[in-house]
Amino acid sequence: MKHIYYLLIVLLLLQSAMLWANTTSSFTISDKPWDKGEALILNWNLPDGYDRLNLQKADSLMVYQDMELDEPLVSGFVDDNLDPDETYHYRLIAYNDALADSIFIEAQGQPKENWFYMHKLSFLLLFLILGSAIVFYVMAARRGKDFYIRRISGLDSMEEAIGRATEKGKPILFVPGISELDDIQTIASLSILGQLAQRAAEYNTEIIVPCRFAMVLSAAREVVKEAYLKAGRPDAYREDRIFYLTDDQFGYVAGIDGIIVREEPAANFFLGSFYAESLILAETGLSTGAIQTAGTANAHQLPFFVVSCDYTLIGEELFAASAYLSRDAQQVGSLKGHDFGKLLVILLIVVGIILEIAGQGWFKSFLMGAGS
Amino acid sequence: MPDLMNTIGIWLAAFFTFCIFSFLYRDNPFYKLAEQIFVGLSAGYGLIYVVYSTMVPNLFAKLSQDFSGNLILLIPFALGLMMLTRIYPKTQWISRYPISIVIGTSAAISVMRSLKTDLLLQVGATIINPFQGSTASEISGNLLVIIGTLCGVYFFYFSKKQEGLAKIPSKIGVYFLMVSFGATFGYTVMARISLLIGRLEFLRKDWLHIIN
Amino acid sequence: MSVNTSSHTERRIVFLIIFLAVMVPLIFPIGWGSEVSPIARMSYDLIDETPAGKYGLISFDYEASTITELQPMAVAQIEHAWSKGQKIIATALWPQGPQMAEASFAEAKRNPAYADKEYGVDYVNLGYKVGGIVTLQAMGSSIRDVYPKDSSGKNWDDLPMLKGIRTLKDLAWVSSLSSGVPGLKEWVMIAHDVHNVPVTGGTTAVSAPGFLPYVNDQKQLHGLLGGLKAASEYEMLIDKKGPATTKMDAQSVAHIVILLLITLGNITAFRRKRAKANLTGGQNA
Amino acid sequence: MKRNIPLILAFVSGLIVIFSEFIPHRPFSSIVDSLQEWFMIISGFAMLLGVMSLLRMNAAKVSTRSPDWQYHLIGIISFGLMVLMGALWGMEEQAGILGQGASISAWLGKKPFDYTYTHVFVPLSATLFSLLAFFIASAAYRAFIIRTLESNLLMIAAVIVILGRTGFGTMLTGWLPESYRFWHLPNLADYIMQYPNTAAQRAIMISAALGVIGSGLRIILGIERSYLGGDK
Repeated sequence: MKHIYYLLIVLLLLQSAMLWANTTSSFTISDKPWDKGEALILNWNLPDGYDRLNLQKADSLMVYQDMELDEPLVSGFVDDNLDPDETYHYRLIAYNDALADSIFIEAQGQPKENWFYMHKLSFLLLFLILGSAIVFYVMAARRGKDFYIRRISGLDSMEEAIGRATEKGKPILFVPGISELDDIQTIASLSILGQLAQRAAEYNTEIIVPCRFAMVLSAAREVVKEAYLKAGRPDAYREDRIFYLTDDQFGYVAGIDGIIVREEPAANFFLGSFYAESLILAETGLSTGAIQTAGTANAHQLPFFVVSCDYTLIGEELFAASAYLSRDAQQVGSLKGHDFGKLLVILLIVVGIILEIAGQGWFKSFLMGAGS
Repeated sequence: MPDLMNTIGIWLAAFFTFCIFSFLYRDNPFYKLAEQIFVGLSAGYGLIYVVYSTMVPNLFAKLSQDFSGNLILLIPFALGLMMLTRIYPKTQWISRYPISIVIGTSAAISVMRSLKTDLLLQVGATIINPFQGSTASEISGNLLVIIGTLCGVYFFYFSKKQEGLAKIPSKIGVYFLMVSFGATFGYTVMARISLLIGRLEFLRKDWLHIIN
Repeated sequence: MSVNTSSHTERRIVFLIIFLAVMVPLIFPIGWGSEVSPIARMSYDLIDETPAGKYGLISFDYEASTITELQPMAVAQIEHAWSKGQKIIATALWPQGPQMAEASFAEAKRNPAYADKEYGVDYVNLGYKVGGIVTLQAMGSSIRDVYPKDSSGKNWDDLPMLKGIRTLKDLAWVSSLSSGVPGLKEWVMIAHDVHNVPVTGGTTAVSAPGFLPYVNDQKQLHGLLGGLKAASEYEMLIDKKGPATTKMDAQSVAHIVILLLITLGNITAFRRKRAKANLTGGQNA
Repeated sequence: MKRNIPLILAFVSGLIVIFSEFIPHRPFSSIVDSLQEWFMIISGFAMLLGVMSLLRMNAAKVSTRSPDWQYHLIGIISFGLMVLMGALWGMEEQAGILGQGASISAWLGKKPFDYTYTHVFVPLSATLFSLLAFFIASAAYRAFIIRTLESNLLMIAAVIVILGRTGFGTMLTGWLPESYRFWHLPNLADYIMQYPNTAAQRAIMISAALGVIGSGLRIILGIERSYLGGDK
C-alpha cells in the first residue's frame, strides 16, 4: 500500500515537473535604470490559460497585501515611489477560473540610485553647447575681439532721463522689481542700477532705491556705493536713499506710490521682476509726468508697461542692458553667446518641423526627453 | 463683545478701503495715513510670519528637539548670522559670503529651470507638424505659432543691424508681440474688474448691509 | 506710448465712470444674464429632470479663495433641487468644504420659499473626509461606513432622510464644485465611470477648459458650469437674480464702458491732432 | 581675499547645483531642496536688516521733523504694535510668549494679531490691488489709439478679446451663420489667445531664458560680480 502512495507522489511530481518545463512561468524584478532609485520594473511570463492576475506586495511585517493598480495587468508593471536600497517582495498570483486553480510566484528586488538621468541627455547636450558658446565668446572678447550690438532704444534714452532729472533738480527713482535676490532678473536689474548710479553720480543727481527684500537692499547698497566710488564721488553717496520698505507686495507698492507723488522723481525706472503691481506703479508715475523706463522678462506684465511707460525693455533686453550700457567686453561677449543660442533655437525648430512633417518623430522625442 | 468688535472691525476695514480709494483723486492725509500704517503693519506681519512659519519650525524647533541629527542646519544658521554683520560697516564684508552662496546656487537653479521649462519645452512645443490640424483655423493657427515664434526669437537677435531684408522677420516679430500684448491686456480686464467687485461687494453687503 | 497727455481731470473722470459702472449694477441688478451655453443647460437639465423625493449629492471641493465663482453655483443648485422637491446630501473632499456647504445652505434658506427646509429631512451636511478617490471608492460600497456621523457629530441613524441611502448608486445625481484635486475628476472616475451615477459639476473659469473633454457622448460629465458666467446662466435658468448675475452684470457694464472709453479716447486724440494741425497751419500762413 | 572667497563660493555652489540636476544619486538628488530651505532661513535672518533700515529711516524723519513726520511716527507705531501682538499672543494656532491669549481672543473674537490682519491689513491690500480696475481703464482710454500699425494691432487685439469675454460680444456676432463660426467674437478671441499670443509669449520666454542662462553662467563664473560691490 505504501508503495502505491510513493508511486503516486513520484508521478505527481513528475507531472508537475513536466508542466513546469512546458510552461516556464517567470517573474523577474529589476531596478529601473537612470533614476533616483524610486522604481522597480516587474516583468512576468505566464503560459496561456490564466484568466486574471493579482499582484501583491509585502508590507513591513512581511504580510502580502493586494496592490492598488490603476491599469490592468498584462505582462509588466512599474512600481514607483519606493525608497532606494530597500528590499521589496512581490507575489504574482494567476487564476484559472475554469479549473478553480491558481499559481503564485514570488520575487524580490531592490531599487538602486543611478548616476545619470538618461532622459536629460538632450538637456545636458544643450546646456554644454550653450555654455561653451557663451564661454567661447567671452574668451574671444577678452582677447580683444570687438562685437557689434544693435541699438536698444529703451537704453539710449537713459542718459536723456538722467539729464532731465538733473535739469529739474529732481531725483531718479529706481525700483529693482519685487523678487528676491534668487531671481536672475533682480541681479540683472542691479547691474543696470550700477551703470545708472554711476551716471547719476557724475551728474550729481540723487537716486532713490526702495527695496522689497533685505538681501536685495544689501546688494543694492553695495552696487550703488561702488558706482559712486567709480565716478570719483564717494562723498555724495547717501545710504539712507536706498532703503527697505516691507516684504508685502502691496505694502511695498503703497510706499512707492507715496514716494512717486511726494518726491515727484523726474525719471522712474522699473526694472526687474514685476507682477500685478506693474500697472499701479506705471500709471502713478505717468500721472506725475516722469520719463518712465520699464523692463521685465515676465511676459504677462509687459503689456501694462508698454501702454504706460515711455520705454520698455522686453524680455531678454533686460538681460542685455548691462552689457549694452557698460560695453564691458566680457558682458558683450556673453551677449554674443545668447545670440548664438537664438540661432540654434531657430535651427532646432526648423529642422524639427521638417522632420515632423516627414513623419520622423524621434528628433522631437529625443529633445523633449520622452521615453523616460 | 466679539460681535461689537467685529462690527468695529468692519468699520475699520471700510475706513481703510476709502483711504486707499482716495488716492485716485490725489495724494491726501488719509492716503498718507493708510500708506504708513500699511507699510508698518505689513513689515511687522512679515517679520512675525517668518518667525512662526520658517524660523521656528525649520530651524529652531529642529535644533532644539534633535540637535545632533540636524547639525547640517548650523550652516544656514551661521550664514544667516553672517548676514547680520552688515549692521556694522567694519564687518559688512562678511555678509558677502552668504550672499555669494545664495546667488551662486540660485543662479544655477535659474539656469537649469529656464533651460528646461522656458527653452527646451517651448522649443519642443513649437516642433509640430502644422498640417496635422483638422480644421482650417487649426492649421492656420499652427502656422502662425511657428512663424510668430521664429520671428519673435529673431527680433531679440542683437548682433546684426536690423535693416534691409533682416528687418522683415524682426518687424513681423514685433507685430506678434503687439497682438499678444493687446490680447493679454484685454484678457486681464475681467480679473481686474473682479477685484473691484470684491471690494464694492464688501462695502455694500458687509458694511452697509444693502441686500437686493 | 502715451499719446494723449490726458489731464488729471480726465483721469479722474475715467476713474469715476469705472467706479459707477461697477457699483450701480451691484446695487441695482439689471439681470441681463447672457446666452445660456448648451453645456450649462445640460447641467441644469440633470437636476430639472430628476423626480421629487430623489437624492442629489453636492460635493464641496473648494475653499474660501474660489468662493466668488463657486458659491453662487452651490446656492443655485440647492435652490433648484429644493424647488423640485429633492433632498440634498453635502459632502466635501476639501477640509474647508463643510463650512462652504453650511454657508451655501444658509444662503439658500434666506430665500423665503425655502426658509422651512429642515436639516436632516431636506438636507444634510456630512462633512469632510480625507483620502480623495479612495474615500469615493469606499462610498461606492457604503456611504454610511465612510460617514458614520455628520459634520456636527450627529449619528447617521438620527438623520431621517438618510434611511433610503446605502451607496452612491442610490443617488440621482452628483455635483462636484471643484477648484482642484481631489474634486470633479475623481467623482467622474468613480461615481460615473464605475457606478454609472450621472455627474455634473462646476469649476473656476480658468480650469473649465480642462474638463470639457469629459462632456462627451458617454456623458462622463452631464454638463459643466465654468466660472461666474456659467453661474449667472444657471441663475437665469432658475429665474433668480442671484449674486452671479449681479456680478456678471457689473462685469459686462464695465467691459462695455471700457470699450466706450477707448472709442472716446480715439475721438479726443483725433480732435487734438486736428487742432494741432490747424494751429501749425495758422503759423505757417 | 574679501572678494575672491565669495567668488569661489558662488562658483562651487553653482557647480554643485548643476551637477545635481543630472545625477539621481545621493547626496546630489536632495541637494536643491535643502539649499532652498537654507535660503529661506538666511533670508529670514536678513529680514532683521530690512526692519532696521525701515525703522532707522522713519526714526530719522521723525527726529528731524521732516515733512509728514507724523505719518512716519504712525508707521513706526503700527510696526511695533503688530510685532508686539504677534510676539505676545502668537498668530492663528501658534502660541506667543503669553500663550494663546484665550481671554483677549474671546473679547476680540480673534487673536489681536489676526484681528488686525483681517480688519486692517487685508482690506488695505485688497483695495490697493483693486486700484488696478481703475488704472486698466485709464490706460485703455489713453493708450489704445489708432496711430501706427503696431499700436493698431495692440488696440484691435485688445478690443476683440474684451468683446469676446462678455455676453455683449456673443450678441454682436451671434447672428452670423454657423459656417462663419470662426468669426464669432468669442471664438476669434480664443483664436488670438491660443495662436498669435502663444507665439509671442513663447518667443519672449525662449529669448529671456537665453538671457537667464547667460547671466547665470556669468555669475557662476565670476564675470558678473556687481552684486558684491567694490573691493574694499
